[in-house]
Amino acid sequence: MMSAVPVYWFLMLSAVLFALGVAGFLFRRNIITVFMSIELMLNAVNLSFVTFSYQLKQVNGHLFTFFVMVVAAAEAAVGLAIILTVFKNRSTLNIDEVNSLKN
Amino acid sequence: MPTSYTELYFPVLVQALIAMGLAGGLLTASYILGKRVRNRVKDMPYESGIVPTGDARQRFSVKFYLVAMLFILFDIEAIFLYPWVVVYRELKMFAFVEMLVFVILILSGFFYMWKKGALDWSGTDLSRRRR
Amino acid sequence: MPGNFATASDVIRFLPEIILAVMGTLLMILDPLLHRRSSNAFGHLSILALAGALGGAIYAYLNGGPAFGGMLMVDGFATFFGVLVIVAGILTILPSYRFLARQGAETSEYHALLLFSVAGQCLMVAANDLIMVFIGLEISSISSYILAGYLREDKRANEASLKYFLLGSFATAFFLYGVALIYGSTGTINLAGVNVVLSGPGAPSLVFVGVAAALMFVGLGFKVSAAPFQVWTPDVYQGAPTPISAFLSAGPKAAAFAVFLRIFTTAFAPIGHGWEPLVWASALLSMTIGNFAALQQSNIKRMLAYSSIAHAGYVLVALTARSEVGTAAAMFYLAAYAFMNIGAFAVVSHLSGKGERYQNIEDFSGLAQKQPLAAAMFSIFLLSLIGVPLTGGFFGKFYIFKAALESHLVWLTVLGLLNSAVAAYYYLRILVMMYMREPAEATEAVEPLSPGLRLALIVPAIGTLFLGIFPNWVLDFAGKSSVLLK
Amino acid sequence: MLIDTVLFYIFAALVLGGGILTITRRNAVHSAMWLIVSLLGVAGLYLQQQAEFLFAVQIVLYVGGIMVLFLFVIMLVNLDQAARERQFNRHWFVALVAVAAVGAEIGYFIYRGRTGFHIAELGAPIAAPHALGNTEMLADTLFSEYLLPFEIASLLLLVAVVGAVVMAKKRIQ
Amino acid sequence: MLDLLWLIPAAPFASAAVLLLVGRRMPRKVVATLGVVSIAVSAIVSGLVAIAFIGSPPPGNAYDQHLWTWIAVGGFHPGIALYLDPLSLIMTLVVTFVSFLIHLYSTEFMAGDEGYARFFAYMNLFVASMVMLVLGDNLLLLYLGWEGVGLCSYLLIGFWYRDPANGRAGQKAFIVTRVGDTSMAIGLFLLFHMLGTLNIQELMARARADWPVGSGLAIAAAALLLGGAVGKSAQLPLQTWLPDAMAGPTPTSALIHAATMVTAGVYLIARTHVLYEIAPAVQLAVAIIGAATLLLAGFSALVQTDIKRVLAYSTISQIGYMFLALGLGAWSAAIFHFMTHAFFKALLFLAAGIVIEALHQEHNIFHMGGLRRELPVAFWAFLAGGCALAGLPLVTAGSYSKDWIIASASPSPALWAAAIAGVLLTSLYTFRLIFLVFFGTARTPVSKQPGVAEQIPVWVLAVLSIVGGSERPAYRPFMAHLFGATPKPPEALSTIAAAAAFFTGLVCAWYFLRGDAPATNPLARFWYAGWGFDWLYGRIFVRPVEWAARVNHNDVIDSMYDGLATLARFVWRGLALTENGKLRWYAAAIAGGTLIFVALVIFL
Repeated sequence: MMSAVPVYWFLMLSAVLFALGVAGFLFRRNIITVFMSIELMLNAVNLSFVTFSYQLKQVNGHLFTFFVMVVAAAEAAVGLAIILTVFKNRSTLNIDEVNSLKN
Repeated sequence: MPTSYTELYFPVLVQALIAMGLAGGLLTASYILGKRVRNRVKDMPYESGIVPTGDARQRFSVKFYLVAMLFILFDIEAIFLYPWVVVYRELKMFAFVEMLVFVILILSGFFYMWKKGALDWSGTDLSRRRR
Repeated sequence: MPGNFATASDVIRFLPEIILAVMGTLLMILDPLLHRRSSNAFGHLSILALAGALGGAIYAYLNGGPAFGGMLMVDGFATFFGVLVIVAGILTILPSYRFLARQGAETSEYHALLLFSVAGQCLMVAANDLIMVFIGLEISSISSYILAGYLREDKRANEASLKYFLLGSFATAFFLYGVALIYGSTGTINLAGVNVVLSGPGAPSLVFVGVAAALMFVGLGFKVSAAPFQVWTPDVYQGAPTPISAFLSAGPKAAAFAVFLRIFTTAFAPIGHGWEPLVWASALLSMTIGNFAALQQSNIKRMLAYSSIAHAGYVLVALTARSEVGTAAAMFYLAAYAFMNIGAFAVVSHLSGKGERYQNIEDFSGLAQKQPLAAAMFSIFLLSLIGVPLTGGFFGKFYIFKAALESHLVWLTVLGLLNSAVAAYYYLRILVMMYMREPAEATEAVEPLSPGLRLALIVPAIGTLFLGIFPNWVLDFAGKSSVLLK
Repeated sequence: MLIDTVLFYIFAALVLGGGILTITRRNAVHSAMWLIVSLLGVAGLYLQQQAEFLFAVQIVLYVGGIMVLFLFVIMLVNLDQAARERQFNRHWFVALVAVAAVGAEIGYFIYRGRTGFHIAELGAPIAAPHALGNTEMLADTLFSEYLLPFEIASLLLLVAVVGAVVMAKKRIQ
Repeated sequence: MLDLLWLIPAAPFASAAVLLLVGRRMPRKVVATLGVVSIAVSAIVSGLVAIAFIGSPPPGNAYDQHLWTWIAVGGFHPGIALYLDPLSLIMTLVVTFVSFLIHLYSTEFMAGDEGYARFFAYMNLFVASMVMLVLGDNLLLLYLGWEGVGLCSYLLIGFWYRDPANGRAGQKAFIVTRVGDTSMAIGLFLLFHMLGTLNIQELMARARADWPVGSGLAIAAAALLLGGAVGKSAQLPLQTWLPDAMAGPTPTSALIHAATMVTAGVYLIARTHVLYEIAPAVQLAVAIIGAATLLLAGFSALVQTDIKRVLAYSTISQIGYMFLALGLGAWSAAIFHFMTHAFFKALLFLAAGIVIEALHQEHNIFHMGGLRRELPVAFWAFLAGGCALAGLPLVTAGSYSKDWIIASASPSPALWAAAIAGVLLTSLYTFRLIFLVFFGTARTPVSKQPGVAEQIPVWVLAVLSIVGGSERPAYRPFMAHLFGATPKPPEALSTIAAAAAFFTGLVCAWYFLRGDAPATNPLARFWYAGWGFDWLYGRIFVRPVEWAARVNHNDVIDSMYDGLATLARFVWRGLALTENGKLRWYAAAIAGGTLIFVALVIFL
């Protein structure tokens, strides 16, 4: 019943996806896309959880993933609202133009 | 009887693949076959043939957003209901109370949004009316 | 079987959170139903809720123990921090009355979110399972994101909120990755379970758990603004409404530190030598960056933000000690810090004026002449932040460095002492402004102290002095609780 | 067995391809679309690892909920302007190097620690028949052990609702 | 009677608290009364305590008053407790008594100042902290007092804040002493860590028992404490703040920067003398620092033009004597010199205050002159104080205490010579000052004569400066018990040499340093013409003096602190760059930090 695919392939995939998310966060300009990169990272984490859970023959990992998703939904709702407000006030979504707070 | 998950869900997969393949194929076909014209007019939003006036931002309404928010709220509730249904027979009263608490909280959120005018499409939201 | 998961004692141990959640929901629902004239009522209600939660927390402590199948652990440690975050909540509300009125903002949601945030923090500090840590953390954080941007017409507040939110989610993702690795290598996310696996035979390799610990450090380090994850702090503290900056520097920070201490000194205790260098480096970096960056800072909120980074560094020194004394020292320090910092921010909020115009250190010129009480209270907070004896800040530092020395962290202690020497300089600059300058525009325009603000200044001042003169009681409790932690 | 491997490759390709395109497309709508592709790939991997409940949640909540929210917002803000903006920062190269380093590091670490995952005997094995799937077990655990997180999740949603309303509604003067 | 001990710090502290909070709304009379009476209570109580203590010495010749236990955690329970022994008794007596006189003086001196209440509040707070420093029985209280006096000093230097230079001087004082304070704090922590107690007496006992002579720990602890003492007492190389500190009001200079606070370092070393006895290397360093400082500051005092700066350098130089005595193990001599110095230096400052006040805030001694007849009070006070400072043999207190130190130095010829040279220098700059200010022709008209409140303290201090030395016979056995070793009796050679140096200085000052044109004076012309002495004098004496003075005056060490400040600013600028407001950079910092952390774990 064990999958023929070695576990660490899943983990590697998850790691790469996480790195992609980090990359997106670091060099995208549009705030919305930056936020999407966070979703990529969360999915990478979820993938790891599910893999581990499968490996450990438990459902705890699944439940954690589930809650991560619920939290992600809440975070998205709030985050996008914040992004909307920023856009309303500044008429831009360029992340580099949101820098009035600095030394 | 299928012996593995893969076999169990293989039909689903096939269907999904066919659907995706079809959609992708059609899009690709139109992309390849269709004529591509890129100019201002083409990039303009389509408003029933009327030339758009003003900036898109002026049509900005957050009500869309609030409705989407409500959708998420009930989406999650529905998702929680699914496993609940599975165990309801076992747990009976206990599960009922659990879900009751959950639903009451969710509904108070709904009530709040409703009173805040998220569902009011008459042009003025509650807060304005009250003034 | 169901009975095992929600017994009466579970509910009792969960009392403070229930009170906060119910009252928060109530505030939320009441908002559209009540008139705007009653805006102060929301404040009163939420203070009532917090007071109730305080009582609930104590009642829960008297009936302490694990709750909800080991999800929560109501022990002295949890109660200490629970009380701390609840008090921080009350102290945040006191200056908020005037602040919100001055900025013309609604009050109900503000208070509801504040209550939710405190509830989240209460969950965090009692959490005994990583999933509770995570959910508590998120409740607290999401409310904080909103609160930071609560004045949504204000561009600065928007920006603060956006930065806090994006970077916070970014850091949380790292934290989650760490949790995933812990789960993968130990097969459990229960803190006690992790400890058992890590100290038992056949424990996973140190590299593996170490990386997980490092990743979780990122998430928690972000929340407590420890270097190098502190970058957001000055911007957010500057842009957020001042009472919220105060809150951020006390409540979420203390709660995150509570989680930090619980995870690292219980679950990760067996691999202490693995994470110690990280905490060591982070402590040193935080202290140095915080203090040196604050040196020439002219915006007082930014300055306090840098100082908050530096203070996180001191607490990390206590964590580096990896001893019960260190934990107790960190607990005491955070309590003292909550008082003095909220008090300091309350003064800033009092002076800032409409639209938070006055945020410069120069704006404090001659405050002593215009409002001796405010100036005197601010002086107490500043002296405590410096660590002058007879204030809570002094004992906090003293205990931390004592603990560090007992764990033979001589270099860290010496560098920490050097750092606190540097720090005195920038705090005293404000003192000089208040007592040695003529009143300026801001101080001339300052409004009389409202009763709420008076309370918001006097209570933390009494707290600060109490901790400095009679530290015994709190230290005793912290000492005992740090043992219970095991 | 072979089919598993093949499927893994397909899903992995979806995940990675979608991911890469998400962070490289200029247009935010395209990015969102590719993100959906990536999420679907992840959902497929869930299924492959016997997490059919999560598979459903991924599709209903993530793709059907969160991504819809994203698309709504993208539509609400000025799309033209967003699309016209240069999407990459001048420092992308530095970022890329950093990211490559992170990836390399994590990859190296997982490679090194891959044996660490085999201490799996701690948990109770999933004994449920295949046909039933593990949803029942999951539900059991959710409504017993994870009762508290479940209830607290509703609080989290409340926070989100209040937060979204506070941020998005018009200002009352 | 000894039970009243707690009242000595409590009275001024309470008064300070009241003045700080509501002083602004009080009439000046009330402020002055409160300020002075609280100190008077302290002084009277310390007098009573002294009588009780000497009359019937408590067992062990020390009295411990435990007020309450501060903390009690894990076998560690420092209390708020006061410790009275001969050393702290003398310090307390001198501090409270001199403070009382200076407070009295201030009621008139500060009369026209708008910050009247503030001034008294700070001064009272200072006295409370200083007494706490002296009486505290554990390191925590000592540190509390130490920080407290530093803070008050800082506040008082910048008291006249309208002039930004004053604020800068205050900050400089603060920063420079902070360097020393940090070293001390580390030292205190080291002591506490190694010996496991905070009680000073226990610490000393354990140090003596646990650490062999010359052990590394003892050396480290003693050296770190020395750092603190050097900072507070303005010794080489941390002396630069004191002359600038003269920006504060003159009573402040008299009390804090001459009589009391700056001698806290001396107290610290005397209090922990056990440590120095088991770390002979550091003790020698103390002596060398003292000798070097007394010479360097003496040279500097010679060329100053500001009357208060002359006195400031003189203070540094005199504290150098005390350090020399400490370094030689003549603990009693150091404390004795502290006492006499407190009298005559306070006197000199108060008299200088009268002069400055009379001449419309004129500080430049070259704009003064001929005040002998115009301001007789100031003149006689200055004469008494100056003679005591320079050490007029057999008559003044200063000569007794200084002779004692010089006699203690006799085993070491170099230090002895330095001490004698110091006497010569002291005599030179003191009489140069007196001659320039009180003799010659008047250059600025006198506008105000001192009132009663200013005169009384001056007369009292003048009498004490003259007769204060006669207490020595009683004083010596009193202190000898405390420090164990009996000091050397005065030797004829030292006394004669010191006397010779004193008169040489007096004469030289009269002939060479009286005006800006020494050639007009017949004897000098004669020397110049006939023996070329002037040339010789110029070669051997003036040039090196000028060089030393210039080097020191151009602030070699000062620029080091500027360098520190620049470095801090540089670091700040670097850090400011990282907070550029760009979210991307913040995220990069977080990601980079993660990268490094993970790498640390993997590869470490």
